[in-house]
Amino acid sequence: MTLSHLATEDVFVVERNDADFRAGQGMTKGLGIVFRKFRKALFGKPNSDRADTEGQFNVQYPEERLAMPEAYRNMPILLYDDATGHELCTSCFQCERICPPQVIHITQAKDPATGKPVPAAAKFVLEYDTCMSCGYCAEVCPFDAIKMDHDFELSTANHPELDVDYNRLLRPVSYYETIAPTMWSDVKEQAMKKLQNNIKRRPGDIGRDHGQKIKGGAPVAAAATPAAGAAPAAAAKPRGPVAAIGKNMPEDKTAKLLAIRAANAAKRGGGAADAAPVAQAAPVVEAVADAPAAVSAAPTGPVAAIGQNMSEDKRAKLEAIRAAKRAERGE
Amino acid sequence: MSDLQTQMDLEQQGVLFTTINKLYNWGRRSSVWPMQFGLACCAIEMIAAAASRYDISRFGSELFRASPRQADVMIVAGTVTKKMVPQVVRLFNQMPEPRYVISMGACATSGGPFRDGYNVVRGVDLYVPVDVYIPGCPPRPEALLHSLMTLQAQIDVQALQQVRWYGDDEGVVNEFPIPVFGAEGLEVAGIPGTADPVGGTPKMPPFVSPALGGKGERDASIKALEGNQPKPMLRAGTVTIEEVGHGIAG
Amino acid sequence: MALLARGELRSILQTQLPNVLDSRWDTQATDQVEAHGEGQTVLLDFDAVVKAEAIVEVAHFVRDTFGYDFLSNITAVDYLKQGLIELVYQFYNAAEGGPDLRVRVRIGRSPEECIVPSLTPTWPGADLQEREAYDMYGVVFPGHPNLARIYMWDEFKGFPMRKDFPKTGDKYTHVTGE
Amino acid sequence: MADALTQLGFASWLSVLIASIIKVTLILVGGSVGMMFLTWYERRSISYMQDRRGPNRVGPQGLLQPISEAIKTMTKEDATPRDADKIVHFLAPVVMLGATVLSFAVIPWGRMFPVDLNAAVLFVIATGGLHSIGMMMAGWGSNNKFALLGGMRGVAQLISYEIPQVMAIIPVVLMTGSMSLQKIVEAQNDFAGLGWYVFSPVGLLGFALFFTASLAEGERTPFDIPEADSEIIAGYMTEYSGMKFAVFYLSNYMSNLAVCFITATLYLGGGNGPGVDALGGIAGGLLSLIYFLLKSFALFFVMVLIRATVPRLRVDQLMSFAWKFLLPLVLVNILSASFWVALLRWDQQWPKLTEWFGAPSTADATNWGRLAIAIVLTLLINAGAVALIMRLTNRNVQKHLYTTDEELALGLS
Amino acid sequence: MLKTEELQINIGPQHPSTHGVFRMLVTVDGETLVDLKPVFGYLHRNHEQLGEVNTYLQNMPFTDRLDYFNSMVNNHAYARTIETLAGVEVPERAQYIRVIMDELSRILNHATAMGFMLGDMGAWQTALLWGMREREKILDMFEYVSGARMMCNYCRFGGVVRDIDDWFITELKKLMQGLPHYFDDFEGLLLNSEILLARARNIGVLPKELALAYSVTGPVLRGSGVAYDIRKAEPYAVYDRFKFKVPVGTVGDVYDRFLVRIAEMRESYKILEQALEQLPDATGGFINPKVKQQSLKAPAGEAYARVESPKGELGFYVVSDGSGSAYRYKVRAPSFINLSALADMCKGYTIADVVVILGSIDIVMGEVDR
Repeated sequence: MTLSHLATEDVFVVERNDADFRAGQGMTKGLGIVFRKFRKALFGKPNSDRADTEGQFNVQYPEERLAMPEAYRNMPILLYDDATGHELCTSCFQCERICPPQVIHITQAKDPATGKPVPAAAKFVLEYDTCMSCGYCAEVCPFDAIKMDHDFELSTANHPELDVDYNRLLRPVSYYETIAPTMWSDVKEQAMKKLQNNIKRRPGDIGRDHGQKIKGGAPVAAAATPAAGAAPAAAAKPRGPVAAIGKNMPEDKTAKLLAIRAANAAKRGGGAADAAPVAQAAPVVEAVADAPAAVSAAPTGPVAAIGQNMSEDKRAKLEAIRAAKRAERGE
Repeated sequence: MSDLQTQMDLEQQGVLFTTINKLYNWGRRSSVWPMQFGLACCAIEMIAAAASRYDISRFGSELFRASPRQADVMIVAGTVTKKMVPQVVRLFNQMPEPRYVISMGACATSGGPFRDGYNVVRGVDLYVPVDVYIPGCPPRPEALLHSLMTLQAQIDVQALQQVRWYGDDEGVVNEFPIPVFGAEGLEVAGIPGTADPVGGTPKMPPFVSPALGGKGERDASIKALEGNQPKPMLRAGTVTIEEVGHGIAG
Repeated sequence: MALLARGELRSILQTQLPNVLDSRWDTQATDQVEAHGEGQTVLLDFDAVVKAEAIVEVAHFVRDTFGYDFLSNITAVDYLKQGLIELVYQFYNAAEGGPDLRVRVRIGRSPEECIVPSLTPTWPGADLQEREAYDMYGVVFPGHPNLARIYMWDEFKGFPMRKDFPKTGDKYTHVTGE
Repeated sequence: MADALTQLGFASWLSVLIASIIKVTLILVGGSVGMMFLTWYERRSISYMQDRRGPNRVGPQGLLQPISEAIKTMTKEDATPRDADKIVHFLAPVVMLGATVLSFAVIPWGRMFPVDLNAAVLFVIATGGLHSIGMMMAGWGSNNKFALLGGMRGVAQLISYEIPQVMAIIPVVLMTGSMSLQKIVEAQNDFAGLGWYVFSPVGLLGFALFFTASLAEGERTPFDIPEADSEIIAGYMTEYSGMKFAVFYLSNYMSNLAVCFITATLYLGGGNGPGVDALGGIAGGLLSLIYFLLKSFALFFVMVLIRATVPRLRVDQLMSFAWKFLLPLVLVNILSASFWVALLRWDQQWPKLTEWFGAPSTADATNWGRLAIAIVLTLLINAGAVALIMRLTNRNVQKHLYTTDEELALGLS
Repeated sequence: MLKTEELQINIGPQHPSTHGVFRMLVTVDGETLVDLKPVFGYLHRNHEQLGEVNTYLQNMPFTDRLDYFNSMVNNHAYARTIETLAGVEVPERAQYIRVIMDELSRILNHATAMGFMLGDMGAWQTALLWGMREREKILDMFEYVSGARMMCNYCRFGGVVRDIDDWFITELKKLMQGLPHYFDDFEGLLLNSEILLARARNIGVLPKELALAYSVTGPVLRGSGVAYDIRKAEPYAVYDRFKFKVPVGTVGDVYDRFLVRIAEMRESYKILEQALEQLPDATGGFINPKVKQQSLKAPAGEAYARVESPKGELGFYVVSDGSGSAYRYKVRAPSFINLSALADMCKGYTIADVVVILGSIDIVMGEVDR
């Protein structure tokens, strides 16, 4: 066939070596290469450079982790301001519209007095189980309120838990700053300016009432009440070994089990018997002593990450158990 | 809470049971052999998890068995379509106990981005019970390793006296109904009409995860799949997105 | 053996094979767009629209006369408003390279009209694409060796890619056509 | 051992019984532990060939991995297909394992011989032949197309490769003059424990042929056709689960281990090596065991290396390789072995020659000349044969190349 | 007269070597294949229907999931189609970036595809894992620029979503230092291995004329001896500025396709070198700022644009009715159409060959079934 669109020098015929005499030399060469690779992987220096094609390439996951590039996108999260506790989201519905699989469901907050819409979201549900991690929501968000998280350790036995609500989506800005410093610094000023504008239009606690970060206008430290512990705890998720083995258990089971144990311990403790009701009653426990430390240690601290995937009441229970334990120790 | 209480009692029962349980659980958790069962995109990440960098073999799970008879875990890696789901259920039925299912990725968990399509099953848990769900599209290989660790942690808390496959068979389902192709969709034994119609939402709730105590029953608390609202026919022409952008109040 | 410009085939066919062109689209000028407004359907007329029964003849003609021997793509489009299904055949000239040559066939949507002769005997590569058009749009290709559903199962009724097929979430209704 | 027990005061029948039980236990435990180590060894080494680490989390360096697998498979549900032939399905793994364990009875561990059978070589081959029955039973009993295909492939392969395998041993038997593995090991103890058969041209070719044929017998790549998972799922094991599968797995690896042991014994001098005789006694015995295990595991490493490198052959290529390549070479090797024996042991063959040249022996340094003649002669024969047969094989390939186009044109039109 | 009985075997949809959920109804006489019927649809996830519901931009991440090895190439093809449709201009730097990503995709695709094929032959995944190693290194870089390993979602109409920076270029240069070693190792491992030759030579022969009639594209077509490469036949992006050759085979068997893929990897390497050399500075921008990505409306009309994906001709046929989403959205998937030649390629060979031939076509079910 004449190929007029191709010059002859643009084409070459692959060499098949049909006429070569074959006496196992090809196979022997292959064996030699495999043996060399074996030797290099076992005794040579491990892969450190992108140019390396030999040497151990393995990264032992739970103990060693690959560094994530800033742009890495796994699941969307929502940001709130550390200082004021105000959420950046204004429920502009941009992300809900652009989302290709339509997994974002926002309800706009309304001023209880006037009934007028307020630039804040009352409800924000994101179906993690369907999210395709395309990153469009973060891309279109004019307020930089929705960002893509780097945390991929989300496997769970509880399917409904993957419909994530506002309380579990919220992360402080400082958390996002640790995972994507340059990307945040590019937009920081503008985002914060917009946030200040929006705060002016938010009456009362609207816009910062999720996850009980703020109690009566109290400043940052209050953000450490147990229910809000979710976000800092996730931020504190150690990059090293998986912290608490309990985290890998079905969460409610862990919580219940711990509750029972705590109750039993309390019974045995005798004097601390009054701690048992605490375990059953599950009200939100006010600012726990060690929680602010968790916040300050957010990026690296070895905080128990048990609360990470839990819903609120479970977390509350857990706190109750902790309180019971402390009581047992006689603190 | 009763079973948890029993578990607590069991822990106090004595060294022998605890040791046997520990040994039994250790044996199973350390050699979870997956089935070589790739469906779509996630299967590639599953292979990547078995490849040099992530190397699932460190956990003793690199022996991907081609035959379901020898596999312990079915990693449903990818979109399950209506045409494929009978095979998935059949394969699962062929697996001997103890068996686990990891639903890898958005598609297997809920249909994922394709859930509004006419041929896509909205989650494999409508047909087989799932032990671990991994969100992500596709999840990173590390996420698969993490799910394996989650599964191992689930195995760790099991007790030989209580596992569903050695006990009395009361209420335990071993054979899951294999859906049948119909003119309008999939038909499932026990569900009246077309259980999973083409171009419609399924008429059955998902199975309860065995990790949460499910013995093969459907989750009665979920009446319909409420989260799965039909996707509106979105047209950029009718909604100008840029204009809406800046402001609710202004 | 030469490359044809866009729309050139139409005039060539008018002179050389006058009977093959679909008379319904004769009067319309090249490049005319029949748009029905926002969000509506569109029909395009860049290229030659030929009669369904003449498609094999035209395909052989472009192959033998101009060297368009590579049948790359067959697309079915459902124009619900006009009650038409259009098949777009794209040919390439493997020797010369260059852009494609499109030949169109327009047929009705009812089962009696939705029939186009198969190109599979000459271009076996059309096999799967014609089966896809049959499965998704209900176009019947006489002469195809194995015209069966390709994606959906055999028991299934209906053509899911047609515009009147219910989208997920809608109540399931029977579709016209079968 | 029985004698020692009798001396301790046991009745003779009792001492024989006790000795046998101890031996059987040792063999079973040694075989299973060896097999478990082997799986770990294979998985770790193949991992390093692929730049990864392999099982390293269960126990120190993952050494307990096989044990956890054993626990898991033992406690797994045992599924039998509904339409299977239950009895055959059940018996197949038993037959497989039984055959493998039997072969361990005669395999020497260094200088320790569980049983010194005077026809040990024959015994090993006979037990190896039983595998095909197990395979066919598994394939037939499972009532599964893939299992049946795997079983049939396996039987065809085993039967074909038994012939070159057996005939590759004949030179060794000829050179030793005995079928006892103990005698074969003793015969390789010259030159300070380095007089292994593999260093002679006859032994070298025999080693290569025997090892190749053994790869096929042990269903190792490139001959793992009966369980080719990319073609026929898991072959005859497709329908097996739980304990039965574990037994198949065990027997597979134990037979691989046996193959390595036997190859080491036949061609690599078993437990012989420098220093064994010098040490003597228990220390020498231990050293010989170490030598023996080192040789065997080095052989197994070669198996792993091959597995990591090459694709598998097709069934017809497998057959033609056995019949057209291995078999002629094996025959030639027997011929040169007989020359070798004739030259080195002419005192027994041709007394006249002994009168002229004196009585030779391989260990006798005065007979270097005769040894040299034997080496040169056999080397010439063997090398010539290899070259000729390779030339013929190559020509076959090229001839095939030029005919296929026409054949295909006919087939496709 | 002796008569053998034909046996029908069902390979798939769950089968280790069907590259996903593909089913083959195989009729064999002994081990020889008499007939093969491919069965599709086990991964039919309504890509085209969703493409008609989504807006143009929303559909971009869906194209990632077509051929999930080469999401970059899919993005490129789709973006090109919509750019043709809407008349969008693409800055030069973006064109170069796209070319770099395409060629990296080609390398990783061929490395893994041949690994899979050798895995089907029974080579215990060594070649595959070496290929996966290169793939991981390339994916790291994709992740750096796009944010995801596999589903990059990188192209936008009129450019790409994020510019490549110095880190990327340095790492790319490092990667390219290592690539020739990888090619050499890979060739040394198996190219002349006697067993591979026995398994690949004269197996699955697809003659030139038949290849054209079957509309196969990509390495399958070139392996059959037709030097047709879209990068040369209808140059897109900036491919006309690079010097590279089109490798073709002679016999059209599995071995030829194998060799063509290796040669293409080396050609891709050359293109990468030239692209890095010619890469314009960032002043021209990496995306056309005038384009309204989210509310892009294309004028009524149709467009078909194609690229040379590693598997063949990947084209998108889009009909627009003037609104913000496609009226008809059709994917011309290379591996789908290449598969139509499978039955003819396999007849007369054995079952063991079928899986190898299937591997040599290099299919991805996400693209076949869509």
